[in-house]
Amino acid sequence: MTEFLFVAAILVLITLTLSLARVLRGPAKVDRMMAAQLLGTGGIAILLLAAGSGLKAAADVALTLALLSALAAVAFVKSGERLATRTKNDKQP
Amino acid sequence: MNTDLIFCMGLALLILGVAVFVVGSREPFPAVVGFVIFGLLVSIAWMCLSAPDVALTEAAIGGGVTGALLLVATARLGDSSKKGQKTKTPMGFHGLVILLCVAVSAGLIAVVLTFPEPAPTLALVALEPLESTGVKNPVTAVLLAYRALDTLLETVVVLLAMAGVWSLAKDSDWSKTPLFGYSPEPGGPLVLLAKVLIPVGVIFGIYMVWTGSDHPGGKFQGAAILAAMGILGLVAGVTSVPAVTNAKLRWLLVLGPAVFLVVGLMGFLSVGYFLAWPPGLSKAVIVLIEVALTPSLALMLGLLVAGPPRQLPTSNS
Amino acid sequence: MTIPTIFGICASLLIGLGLYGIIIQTRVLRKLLAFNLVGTGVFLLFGVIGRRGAGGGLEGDPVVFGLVITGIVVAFSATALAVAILIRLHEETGDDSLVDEPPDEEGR
Amino acid sequence: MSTVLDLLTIVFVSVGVFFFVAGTVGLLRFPDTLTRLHALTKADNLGLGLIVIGLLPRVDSPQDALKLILVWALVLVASSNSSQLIARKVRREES
Repeated sequence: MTEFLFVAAILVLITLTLSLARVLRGPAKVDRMMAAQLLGTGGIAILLLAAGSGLKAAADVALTLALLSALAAVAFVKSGERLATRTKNDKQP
Repeated sequence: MNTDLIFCMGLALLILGVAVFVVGSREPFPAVVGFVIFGLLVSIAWMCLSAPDVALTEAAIGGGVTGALLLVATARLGDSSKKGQKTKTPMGFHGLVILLCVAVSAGLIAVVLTFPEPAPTLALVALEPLESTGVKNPVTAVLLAYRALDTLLETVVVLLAMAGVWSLAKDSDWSKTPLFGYSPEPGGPLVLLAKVLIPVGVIFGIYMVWTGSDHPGGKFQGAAILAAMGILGLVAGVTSVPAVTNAKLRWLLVLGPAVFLVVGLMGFLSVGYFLAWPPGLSKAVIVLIEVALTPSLALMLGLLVAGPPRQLPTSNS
Repeated sequence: MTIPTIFGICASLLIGLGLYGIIIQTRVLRKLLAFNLVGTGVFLLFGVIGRRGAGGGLEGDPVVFGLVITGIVVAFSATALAVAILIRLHEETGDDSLVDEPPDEEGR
Repeated sequence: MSTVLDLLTIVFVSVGVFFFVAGTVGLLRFPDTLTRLHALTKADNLGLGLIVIGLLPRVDSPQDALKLILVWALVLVASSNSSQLIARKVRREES
C-alpha cells in the first residue's frame, strides 16, 4: 500500500514538473502565479500522501502550506495595485 | 529500485530545475515566483530527510513569509532596471565564473560521495540527558537545553534586523505605522479569506508552539505562522499595526528575549551557570521561554516583512 | 544510491548554481535570491549530514537539525533587512542594480 | 474488511491524481488566462478532495482524520478566494 501511495506521489510530482512549464512560459504574471498556486496544492497533496504512508508530521507541514498558500497570491494581487497607484502619481508633475 | 528513491530523485531534479530558472530567468518577477516554488519543494525535501521540524520551518518561513516579502519587493522595484540591462560580462570573466562554480560543486559532490562510514553523530550524546529535561522532541531540547545560547542570540539577531528595518524610515514618517506596501481595501473576497484563515491560523500557530516540546513544531514555526496571519490581516485591512513609537508594541517585542535573558541569569543562582536550568524544572522553564518568545518572535517576523514605517500612499490625490 | 546521497549532490549543485547567480546577476534582488539558493544548499548539505547521523532510535542528529532551524530564521531576517535597504536605495536613487556607469541621464 | 478499505484508497487516490493531471493539462493547453484559472480550480479542489477521501480509511486517530479534512477545507477557501482575486486582477488589467 505504501508503494501505491509513493507511486501516486511520483505521478503528482510529474504533473508539478509539467505545470512548471507554465511558470516558465507565462506569458502574463497572472499565469505564472496561477501555476505556482497549482504547484502549492500539488505539494500539499504529496505531503498528505506521505502522511498516509506513515510520516505523520507531514500532515502538519501540509496544514502550514495550506494556511500560507493564499498569502503569496494575496501579496501578488495587492502589490500590483500598489504599483499602479504609484505610477499614476509619478505622472503628475 | 524503490519507489521512495525514485520520488526523491525526481524531487531533487525538480528542485535543481527550479533553481536554474530562479538564477537564469530574464525578468525578476518569474524568478521570485520560482523562488516561492523552490521553498515549497525544499520543505518536501526536508520531509524526505526525516526532519519534520526543519520542514515546518521551511514551509512557514522559506515558502510563505519570504514569498510575500519578495513579491511585494519586486512590485515596488519595477520590472526593468534602467541601468545594467545592456551591460555584458566579458566572455573571459564569464568562463572563469562558470569554472569556479563547477569546481565548487564538484568539490562538494566529491565530499558527499566520500562521507565517512559510519557517519559521526551527536544523536546519542544529545539523547543521554534528554530524559532529565522532560522534553520529548529532541530538536526542541537541543534548541533550548544544550544550545540555548544560540537560540537567545538568534532572537536578538531577529530583533536587531527589525530595528535595522525601522531605522530605514524617513524622519518625517517615523511616527507612522509599518505598512505592507499599500492601503487596505475593505470588502471583497480578501476580507472573507482573512476572516476564515486567520482564526484557524492563529489556533494552529499556538498548537504548533504547544506541541513543540513533545512533537515536531516549536516557537519559530508557530511564530512564523502567526506572523503570516498578521500580514494577511494587514493586507485585508482587518488588523492594524500601531505606530513604531508605541510603548506597548516595543515592550511586547523585547518581552521574549528579556524573559529568556532573565531566566538565563537565574541559572547563576540555582545551578551556577548562565542558561542552566534548575534540575527537575527544565521542562517548565523551557515551556515558559517558548511561550514568552512566541508573541515577540511573531511580531518581529511580521514587522520584518511589513517594512519601515511609512506614510500611507495616497491613491487619488 | 541512498536518499542522503541524492540530496547531498542536489545541495552541492545548488551551492554552485547560487554562487554563479551571486556573481553574474547585476540586480541586487536577483543576487539576494541567488544568495538564498546558496543558503538553502548549505542547509540541505547540513541536513544530509544530520540524516546520516541517525542513531539511538532517532531519525537524524537533532543537534544538526536545531542548527539548521536557527539558520533558516537568521537567513530570513538578513534577507528582510537587505530587501528593506534595497527598497530604500531604490526610493533614493531610482536604481536597484550594482552597475557603475549610467548609460543615459534618466536617473536624475 | 481491510482489503475493501485498501481498494477504496486506491480508487479515490487514483481518481484524485487523475484530476491533478487533468488540471495540469488544462493549465498548459487552454488558450487564455481565465479558462486556465477554471482548469486550475477544478484540479485544486477535486483532486485534493478525492485524495483526502482516499486517505481517510488509513488514519489511526480521529484527530488525524480531522487534520486531513481541515487541510482540504483550507485549500478550498484559499484557492477559491485567491482565484477570485486573480480573476478580478485579470479583468481590471484587460479593461
